[in-house]
Amino acid sequence: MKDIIQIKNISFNYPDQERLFTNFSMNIHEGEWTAIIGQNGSGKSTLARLIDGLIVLKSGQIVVDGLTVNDENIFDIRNKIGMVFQNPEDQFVGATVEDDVAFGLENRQIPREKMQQIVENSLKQVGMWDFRDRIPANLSGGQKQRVAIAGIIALSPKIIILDEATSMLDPRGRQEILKLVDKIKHDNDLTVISITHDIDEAAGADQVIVVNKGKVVEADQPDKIFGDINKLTSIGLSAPFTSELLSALRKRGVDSPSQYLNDQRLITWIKQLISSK
Amino acid sequence: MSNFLFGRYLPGSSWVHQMSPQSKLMLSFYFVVVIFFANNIWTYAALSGLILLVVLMSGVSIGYFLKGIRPLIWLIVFTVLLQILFSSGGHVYWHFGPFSISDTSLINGGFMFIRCLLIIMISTVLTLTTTPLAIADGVQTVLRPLKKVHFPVDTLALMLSIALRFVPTLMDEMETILNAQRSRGVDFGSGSLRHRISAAVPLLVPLFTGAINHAENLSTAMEARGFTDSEHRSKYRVYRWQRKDTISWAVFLLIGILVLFIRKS
Amino acid sequence: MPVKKNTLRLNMLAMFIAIILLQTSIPLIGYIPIGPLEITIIPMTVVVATVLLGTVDGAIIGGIWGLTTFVRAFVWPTSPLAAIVFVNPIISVIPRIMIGVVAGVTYTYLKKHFKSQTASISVAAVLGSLTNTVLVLGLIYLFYKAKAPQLYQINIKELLPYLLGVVGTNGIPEAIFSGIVTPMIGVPVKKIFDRTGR
Amino acid sequence: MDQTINFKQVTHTYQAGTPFAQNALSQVSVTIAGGSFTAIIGHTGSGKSTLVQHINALLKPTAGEIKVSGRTITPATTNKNLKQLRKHVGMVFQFPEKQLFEETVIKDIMFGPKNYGVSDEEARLDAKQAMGLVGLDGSLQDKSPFDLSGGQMRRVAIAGVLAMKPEILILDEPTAGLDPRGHKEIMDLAEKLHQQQGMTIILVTHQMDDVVDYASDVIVMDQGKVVKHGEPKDIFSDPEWVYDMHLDLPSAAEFACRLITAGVPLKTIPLTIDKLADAIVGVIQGGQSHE
Repeated sequence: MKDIIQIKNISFNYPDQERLFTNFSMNIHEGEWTAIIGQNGSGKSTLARLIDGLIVLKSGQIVVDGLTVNDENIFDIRNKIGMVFQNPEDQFVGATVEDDVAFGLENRQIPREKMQQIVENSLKQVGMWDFRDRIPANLSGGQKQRVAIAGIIALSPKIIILDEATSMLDPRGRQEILKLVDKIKHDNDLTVISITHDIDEAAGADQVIVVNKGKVVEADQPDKIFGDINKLTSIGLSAPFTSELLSALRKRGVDSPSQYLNDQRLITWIKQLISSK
Repeated sequence: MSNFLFGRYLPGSSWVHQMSPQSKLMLSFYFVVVIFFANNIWTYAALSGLILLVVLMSGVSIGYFLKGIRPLIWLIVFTVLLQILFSSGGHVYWHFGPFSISDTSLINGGFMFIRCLLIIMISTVLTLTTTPLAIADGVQTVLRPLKKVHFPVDTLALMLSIALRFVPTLMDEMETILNAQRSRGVDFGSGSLRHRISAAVPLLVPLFTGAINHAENLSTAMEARGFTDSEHRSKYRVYRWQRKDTISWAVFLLIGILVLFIRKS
Repeated sequence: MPVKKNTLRLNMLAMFIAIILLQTSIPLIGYIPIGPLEITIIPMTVVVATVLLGTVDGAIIGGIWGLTTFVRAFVWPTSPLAAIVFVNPIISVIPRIMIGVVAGVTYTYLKKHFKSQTASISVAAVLGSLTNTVLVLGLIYLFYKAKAPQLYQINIKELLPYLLGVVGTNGIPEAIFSGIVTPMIGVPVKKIFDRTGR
Repeated sequence: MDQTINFKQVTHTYQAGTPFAQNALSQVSVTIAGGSFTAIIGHTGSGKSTLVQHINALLKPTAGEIKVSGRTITPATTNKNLKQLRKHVGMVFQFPEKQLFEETVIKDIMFGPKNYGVSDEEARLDAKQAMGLVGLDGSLQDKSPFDLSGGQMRRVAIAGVLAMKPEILILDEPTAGLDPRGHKEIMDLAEKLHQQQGMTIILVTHQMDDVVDYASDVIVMDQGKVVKHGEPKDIFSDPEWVYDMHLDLPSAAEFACRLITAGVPLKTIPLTIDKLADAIVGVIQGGQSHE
């Protein structure tokens, strides 16, 4: 599989602060959903900003879809990447829903007639067309994140980065947004990078990268990572629900597998266990 | 608390609603200027007639206007009283120190009253039928010619639109901060003057730091969406000049000329 | 985060404009009424903006406050005084702009020569606040000394002592409180601001 | 003092008498027992926050009355003399770190006690004690709160409320935006305050797992009304109803429902992982004994 993003030996720190990344490397596969997890302060969000060229790298190299992140390529790279940030309030630039979706198009000097088509199409994809003349004050957090996603679809990127995009939403809103991004990923053949500490979300990813103190602790499929509860808690994360349940069963003398099972496989396993007894 | 000048817009599709914001803005300004030239009963009658027509065309009930004026009534009364007591000339009925009441001053007081009413009415029509955003866009259109002298009209417009967009956000935050500090025992609006002014600190520091965070995050989000500078962008929201604008201008100009003819010279 | 300076500046100005709009509309954070008078705390906002963003931007924020005052004098005056005085755009706008200019120049100078940021902000705030008062007073005197104002055909000359008295009695406590309270706001806020600039 | 909170026919209308009037609470009657750990749940806009803001009179009822710590709040209650009540009822808002403003951590924590007329030394002692409670290192006391990490700032804010020694503590989504470790620390703190200091805890939350892990009582709100009040097991016993309220089930209960749908014969719906594991083991062993 092609690596759409390659991060090679990067180092970075904010002025007057400890080194955040030292010789950090990782790759993101094209067309996959990659979850980057780690506790607050582990540098996850900085990573997203480095990839989009919003912060300048000190050393090392980041390549996005064949282009090296530097001043020259910055706009081409931002055309390829759409970012959804944590605080729904702080990415709503426009005065109304449709103005906000148009913001990125205006920056690229798209003619007005074409903009109107794109705005309508994007808002319909996220189910917010009926809300087009609402002001942000009258929208819920989840609705604002939908608008942010519409603003991204409007620019037809290849990669979507969710920078803790669901952490300020209630559980319902969180699920809805993830479902929406999943649909959009499939409809438009996108690569998704989700920076999160929601373990149950990460458990559904194709690839999981665990970051702690500026280092990649592990990069693998969820199956290989989420079985070990102790390792996850030792770096401030929690384990997925299914791993917790397996561990609780193990404590009760049930001979259970040590690898990670997702919901469906766990249900199948429990059914087998019962019928075999 | 959220019901102040920003909550005033009443959605609708009347003649006035449909006019372009730039002409509403310019006509309101023009109207205020014309009021300055009014100086007798006929000129005031003409202008009052015009404003009545505008109110009718706005589809907003007269009661709503009167409700809006109510909180200002003492101010108007005070201004009218000043006018009566301090204007000089004519037949003096009563005087005491610098104060006097004369026939001229009474008439002037009456005109004063109508004048205040007219100004409040026209500005109320403007804000009831035009969203703050549209007003900001109107300002941008009106200032457009200044682009020739490199005045950053588009930057100003974007700034204004972001400011308006964030007013409700900051207001919500302020309410939360207010409640949080109240819960910590701050008594706002009472106590000594020193106490009341110091009470601004636990409100304003969080309000400002919050605003700074918004500005920073918003900047990141804007650049991630390809923003570089405000002067090289296409525009999604455009208000076109319409026949309604042309007709309105014609009527206003006509009344303006009429006022110049019938005013007492 | 080192986002481009111009983007950050645009948004900082926008936020301060939003704050000014809030302060002119909500008494609790904008005006403190004391009897028939009121002390406005908006000059403090202008001074804080100046300390953070510099003299030019401080003047812009001041100017925006002035424009708001001017428009509101017609539409929704906060006091009878405003309805009479601030309908003159020169009186409503120029002194406000000058708050930023004077506070900015003072702060820039003091910052270079003195260590204490608290003191620098305090002096800048007192001078900024006084500038506002003195200029409003001076301009009222200048405009209304000779002729009646256009809008209200009143002989303001008679009113002059009253007007000057009101503005003066407001102005002195305003300046004193500005000097005390502005650093309490400005110092922590500047700290946060400097971090965003990195 | 008796910490029981009693709502009697409380109605609250925002912007009453204007075209924008909105009924946020309608005729709510509910009693929150003193010394309880009560969770208030309900979807966004159901009136949770409006309800709790009545407890320390930040909002006053449009009709009805609230009895708290021997005080009665009615529509006629004036803003005067509310200080004592607010001292009794500590309130931690969502993202409380946004309310910090002082030069140093210790000064910020002392702010509340000092507003209640406590002397400087005493306020300092209370503040230090509160820092210990929330697990903030003493060495942080002279730092600017703005130099701390997000999680630490939140604990400073909570310490600022605890320093006033409230008997009732209201927490409005205290863990929003925290990572799993931070989340657990804050919730454990709430439990500690409840158990060791006998504080009445009122938790407004969307996290159903926290409800079953920590709360003894649950109030469910919908459209400005209390629609259910009981122990967690009563609330979550009817999954259909929970979904109708636009709420979720605790993870264990949700998984149990899926097991039942898949044909695993669980008799009850367990609310915690341990209970679920017990139930599964029970089914396995039950199966064994029948064969």
